[in-house]
Amino acid sequence: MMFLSNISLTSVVLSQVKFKLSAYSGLIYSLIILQVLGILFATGWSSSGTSINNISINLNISSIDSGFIFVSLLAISVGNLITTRAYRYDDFSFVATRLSSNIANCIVLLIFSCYAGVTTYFTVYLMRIFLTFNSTNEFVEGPTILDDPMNSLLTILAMIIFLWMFSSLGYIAGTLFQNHKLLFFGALVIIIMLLLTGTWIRISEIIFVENSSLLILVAKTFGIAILIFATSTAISNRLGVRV
Amino acid sequence: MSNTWMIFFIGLIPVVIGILIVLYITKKVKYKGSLRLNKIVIMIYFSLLIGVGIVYEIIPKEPIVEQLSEEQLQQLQTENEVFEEKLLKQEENKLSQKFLKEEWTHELSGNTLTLGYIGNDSYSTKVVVEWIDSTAQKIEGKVYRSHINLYGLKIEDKIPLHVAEWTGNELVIHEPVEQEFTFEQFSNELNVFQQTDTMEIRMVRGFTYIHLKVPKHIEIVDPLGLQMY
Amino acid sequence: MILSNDSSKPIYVQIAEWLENEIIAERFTANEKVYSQYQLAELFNINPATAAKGLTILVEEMTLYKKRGLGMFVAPEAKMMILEKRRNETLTKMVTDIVLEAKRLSVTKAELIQLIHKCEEEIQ
Amino acid sequence: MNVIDCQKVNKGYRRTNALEDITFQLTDQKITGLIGRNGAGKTTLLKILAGLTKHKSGEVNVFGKNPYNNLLVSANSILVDDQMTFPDSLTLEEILRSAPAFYKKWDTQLAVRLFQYFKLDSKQQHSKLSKGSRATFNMIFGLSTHCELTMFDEPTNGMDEAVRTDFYRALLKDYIAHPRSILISSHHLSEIEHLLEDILLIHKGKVVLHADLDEVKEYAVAIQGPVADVEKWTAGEEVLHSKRVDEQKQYAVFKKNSKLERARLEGANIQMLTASEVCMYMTSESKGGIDDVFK
Repeated sequence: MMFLSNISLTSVVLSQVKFKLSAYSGLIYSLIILQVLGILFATGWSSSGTSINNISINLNISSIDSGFIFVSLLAISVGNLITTRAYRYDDFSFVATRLSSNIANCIVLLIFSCYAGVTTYFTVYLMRIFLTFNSTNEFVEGPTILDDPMNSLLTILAMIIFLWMFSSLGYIAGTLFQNHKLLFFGALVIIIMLLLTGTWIRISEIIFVENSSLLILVAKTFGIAILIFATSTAISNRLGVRV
Repeated sequence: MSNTWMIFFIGLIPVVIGILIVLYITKKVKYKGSLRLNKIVIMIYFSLLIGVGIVYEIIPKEPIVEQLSEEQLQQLQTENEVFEEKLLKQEENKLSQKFLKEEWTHELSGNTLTLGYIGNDSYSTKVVVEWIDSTAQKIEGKVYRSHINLYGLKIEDKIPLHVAEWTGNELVIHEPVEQEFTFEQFSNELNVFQQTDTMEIRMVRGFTYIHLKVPKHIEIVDPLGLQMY
Repeated sequence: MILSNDSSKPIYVQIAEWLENEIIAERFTANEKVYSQYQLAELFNINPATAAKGLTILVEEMTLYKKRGLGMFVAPEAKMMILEKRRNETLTKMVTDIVLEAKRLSVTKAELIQLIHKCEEEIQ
Repeated sequence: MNVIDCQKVNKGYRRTNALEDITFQLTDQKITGLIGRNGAGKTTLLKILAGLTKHKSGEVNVFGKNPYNNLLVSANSILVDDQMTFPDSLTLEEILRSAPAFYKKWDTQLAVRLFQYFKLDSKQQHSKLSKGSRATFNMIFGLSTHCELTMFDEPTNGMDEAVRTDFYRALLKDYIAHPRSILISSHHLSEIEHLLEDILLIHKGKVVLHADLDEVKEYAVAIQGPVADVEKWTAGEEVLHSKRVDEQKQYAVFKKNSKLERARLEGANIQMLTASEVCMYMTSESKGGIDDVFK
């Protein structure tokens, strides 16, 4: 008599997410390295000087932009990395289908983005402490989280969703590349063609620039990421394992 | 290919290089640690950052330069405009006295008054002349300076004044000695998300106004065009 | 005992023979329970199904009988039956070999029978 | 009930056909040997059954479902092979600890005991293991899942003799304690013969034979004798293999039939074959042998 274990998609995905979080925990070091790089580059990231009454006034604004850009690059890389063979095959040593594996990847990347987003946001404080002890210049009061909690939260949320979308870009590129090298280069050519026609710029303007509020931008970005992940899932459906 | 595209592609190159470098780093970080260690590092790093945030909020800080809000800057701008308008209309009694920096009188020895300026930026000084009915040689002068503000920094006190000095019949306006101030600021906001261009310098340009009450028979020589009508 | 893969006999036959040997040696006596297929499988490191086949042969030959849910038991007259069977089989095989060898050596049937008579007399 | 039901399964890579019209059924709770020479298509077949790759045409059913992207099949089957990978960031111990979340029948005790018995280092990384240790670990993992369909692809590759013996013993004991369907592929039948109930012999992507082990053993016999006699005895028979032993003698392998007794009585030297010999002759490339090369 056979006793087949029934296992629901949800529980497989949850187990996979848990497993992947442990398995990819080593990425923390890359994250730290890039955030530290971000801090180093942040000092005077946007520095402006103006002269008035023969007085030059320089204002060094240390913002999280540089950290965010570094971490965005990491997000793209990680999104790409987990589509590579070694990572993909690991899933199939355990219970997995391509659907569960993709959903789990998508969730894991979101969790990573949350962690990366929040920590990147807070690196500004590391920077503050660092500069407080290392700079003889006077400090200008800067807004803290407490000054405008809603805006701070929104910034964090926006960072998270943007990182997630970046990881989805890496993910779809990786999936395409794994699936069919030709398809990957084909897509690349199409994208470059789109870029050259200017339609793309218009589209991205509509999506990313012409927003009445940050929240709408976040919502749109979220939708795009979901769309990209869904496409990747559809593409990866025919990917073989251990071939 | 248009300029925008050139810029776009040149901008794309560092992004691609960046991705490659980061990919390289991610793959090269050979030390993956053990799961236990990684978990500890993840927790510690997170609490460290949050902790630093809290510590930063509670530690006593160096004197901090206040920053004015957009509305406050607007208000300064308006005050400046009102001042200039009234000055030009010769409504001296309605002038805001907080701009008054100096007051003096001077006995002119001849019938000419020369306006001189030492410095690079003579546009920062405006001379307004009010002709008075008098036969005396006495000139009354008042030096005003309107609000100056850069980036909303409340540092007006730090910006030195122009000094007007008499050498014989010449009124020489000295620009302050060149000085440089650097300030550090932190931003919790991401500039990339700013829907409006914030890189535009927030500035309230202030001027040094020299209000002279000059008897009508005196001729003013103004080679630099400091006088405002 | 180690079973041989290379033996011309299939494993299940070897199992059956081993059990018969045990019965002859009276390590299993009449109406005693014999090893189950799983015990045999473990003992000889073989597939339980193969062991079961060995048991089935003996059941078919009535050397063993089944009690539903309890296992296999040695039939009361098992030892006798085995000895009888062996006698027949061994002799038949030997005779065949003799006949074949005689044929090769061009010994006639009459000569062969005479030879048998002679052997018998000598032994007695 | 059939655990596996394949109907005319085809799979090709580029221009070559890896599998051609594979048709067979596997009923549950048997240890079946998937036998074939190198490149016969064993690995491809196992990968299709495990849902790792997609077949081109035909119908594959595992537990009545197409295994490709099927969660039920994935949850109840495992394929152990030397390409199995685990994340580098996890130690062997952590890998074993994360398994029960996926495999509901995971036997922690078995895993731990085997792990200790084979003296594996729990702090080690999977990719850093030697070939033999990795094979041992994979085997432990595969056995401990207690999956209803457990498949091993050349599981003993790289293991030393002692470990192999232990592995087969462990497999058998665990099978007796927890009967399930086990499919072991090997090109080395004699090593696993005693474990098997069934043999699925494939050659060049086709099923050559699917039978009971003992049937396979009795499928063919070898006969040796003077050339003329051998030719007489094998006339009209399906000769699988034949070779000249010397000037006068001929050696032939052919399908067992009723005429055999007569041949024996006629003085033929008849030899029984082992199952692995039968398989070898059935999958040999040519009627001749390696000796023909040196003629």
